[in-house]
Amino acid sequence: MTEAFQPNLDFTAVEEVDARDAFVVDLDGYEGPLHVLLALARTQKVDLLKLSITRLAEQYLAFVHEARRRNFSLAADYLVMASWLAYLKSRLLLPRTEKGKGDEPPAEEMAAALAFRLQKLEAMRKASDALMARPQLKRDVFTRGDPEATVIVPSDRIDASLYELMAAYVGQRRKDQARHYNPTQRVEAFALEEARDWLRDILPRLADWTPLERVAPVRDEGPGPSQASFTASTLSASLELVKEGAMDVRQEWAFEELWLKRRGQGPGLGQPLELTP
Amino acid sequence: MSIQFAPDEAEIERRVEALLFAAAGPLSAADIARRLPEGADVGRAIASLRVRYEGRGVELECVAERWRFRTAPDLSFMMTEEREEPRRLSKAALETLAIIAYHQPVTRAEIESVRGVSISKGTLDLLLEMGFVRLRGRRRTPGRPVTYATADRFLEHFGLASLYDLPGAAEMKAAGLLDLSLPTGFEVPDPSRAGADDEDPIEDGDAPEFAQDFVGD
Amino acid sequence: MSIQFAPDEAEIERRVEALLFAAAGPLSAADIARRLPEGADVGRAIASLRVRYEGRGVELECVAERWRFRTAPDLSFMMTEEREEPRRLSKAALETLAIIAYHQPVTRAEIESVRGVSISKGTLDLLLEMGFVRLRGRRRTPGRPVTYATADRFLEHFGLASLYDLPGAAEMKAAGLLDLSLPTGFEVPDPSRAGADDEDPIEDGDAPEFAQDFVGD
Repeated sequence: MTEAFQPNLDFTAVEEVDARDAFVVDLDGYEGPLHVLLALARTQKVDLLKLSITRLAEQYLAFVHEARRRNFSLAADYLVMASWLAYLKSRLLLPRTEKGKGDEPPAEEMAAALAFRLQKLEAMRKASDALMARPQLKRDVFTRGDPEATVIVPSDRIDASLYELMAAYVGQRRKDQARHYNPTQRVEAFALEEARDWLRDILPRLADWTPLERVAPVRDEGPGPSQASFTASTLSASLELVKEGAMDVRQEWAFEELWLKRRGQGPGLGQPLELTP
Repeated sequence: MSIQFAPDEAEIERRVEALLFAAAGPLSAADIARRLPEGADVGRAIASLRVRYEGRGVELECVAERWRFRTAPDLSFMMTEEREEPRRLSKAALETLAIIAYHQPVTRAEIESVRGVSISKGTLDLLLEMGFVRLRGRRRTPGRPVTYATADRFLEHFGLASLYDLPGAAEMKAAGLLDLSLPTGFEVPDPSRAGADDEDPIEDGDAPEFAQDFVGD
Repeated sequence: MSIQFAPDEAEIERRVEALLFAAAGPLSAADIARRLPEGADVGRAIASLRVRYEGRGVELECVAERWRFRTAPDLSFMMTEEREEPRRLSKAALETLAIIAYHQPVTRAEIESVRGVSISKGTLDLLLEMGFVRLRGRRRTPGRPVTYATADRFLEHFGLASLYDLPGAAEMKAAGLLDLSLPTGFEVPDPSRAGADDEDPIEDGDAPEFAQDFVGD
């Protein structure tokens, strides 16, 4: 078993590519930045603790760059890791006399810690491989297929786990809820067609930028769609009108107020909203 | 992991042994031969296994021209006389236990109202007898119903230091048992905070009533 | 049909053999001893059975500190009819299982910190549901997070006598790789922990928090 935990690994996918700076940009194969770093570290073919973090940082930054070039949408954590590595790299390159700010540990320590962390992840990788390589019940080894009719049940324990207890509880509560299920009134929505008609009626009056909430119908007392539904449907309808070229919509920032204006004359506040991510 | 060379007699015997052991029922010589390399002498392997197991605790037996292992007939007394009651919790028992654990102290009527069915007499008895559940007190409501709570054995069995450690909604969520489809107002009570202010302790003289509680109907 | 004379060693061995063959699951030495005359040396009988079956088609194996007969691993190629298609565990699930096995008891946050990503929904559920993993207790640290550990089923499935037999565990431990605390001053950003929405905070008032979590519209 010891052998399985020697530092030599075969990350064939990575090694086949060989080249120093080449790597497989296949995000599906990696679960997160740490997994990518581990795969990259393998290309250096040294003990993980003797890893060149500077080079690793370069490789990772190139990986992120390549991924973005190919239009992979990268999760934020990849970018956070990239900027942290860039920072660590720059600190490693600084002369040692330059002290880090405040109580920050020396860059070498941070680098060593990263190497150690990779080593830990690596150990777990190998551990899962080693486990899977063991003979498994009902795959490689089999217990008696036809135990005696008078079965001896191991009886010094009771078969019930906390998980089963929780599952039993939730199951009961669900059934209980289902028995008392009492459907609330159907939620009424402001129909999109209605919203479109409403907007077309109001359009001539939208010569100036007007906030969405002042454009949407206001809910009155009594039954009917909620205010949220009025607002949402009006927004949907307005986007259709934008598409038709009948109006413009803009927003300064995410979650800021939405402004509506009919297209054509009138003092504009700027370019229409660009609906690109 | 296929074997390239022709297996020798001893190897054939090993294989027949494994096949007979793992099979779900008795196997005929033909059944066995089909799973061995061509030309393997099944009869010989069986004969030699038979000798090997003779007088052991397990023997190779032939029924209707099929072969199977079975325990030696003279040891059958061990298989029956000392057989113990299996202690697997039935579904009903597990469910009842779960409700008592989370809602304690809880009356029988309350358990039944959550489960939507009445509890069979045996279920609570079993849990009491196993030491998972105990009588805790009497609710100060008409009829003064007995309340149930978990006992120490419950904590021991489930490896809990205290009731405070019983997994709550957050863990149920983490375990994938709860999801967003839950109706409003669903909450998991915290049994470690259950007060005793609306109940009286069980007294010695309660025994007859208790019997009534269980034996009733 | 009780035995009048004290059974000798060979007879004890026979009986242990029969019990283990007949059993539906692995038996502990205590399980076996309970069915034997007082004073019977179960350990010796097991050791001698183990030698007797060594290299045979069926072998005696210790899993989760219990004993069972099973077919020899090198004959797995023959057992096509008995083989059950195992549930495929994803790479993420396997890694999570390994972390739980080698670091237990371990919290969800600790698992995530080793892997550098948050545990995707479904991973822990699957392991819990398969019975490989169990909830073990709560860490006595702020937040009192739930800890996970492996269940006996895990050891039985992978044929491990105990947790000490996990492959490479001793070496990893010696190298400090199983230590959950990171070296001082270690500050790799951990984006997976940035958002709290994947965490399951555990507070006294589980219930209200839960309501917020799930019911919020």
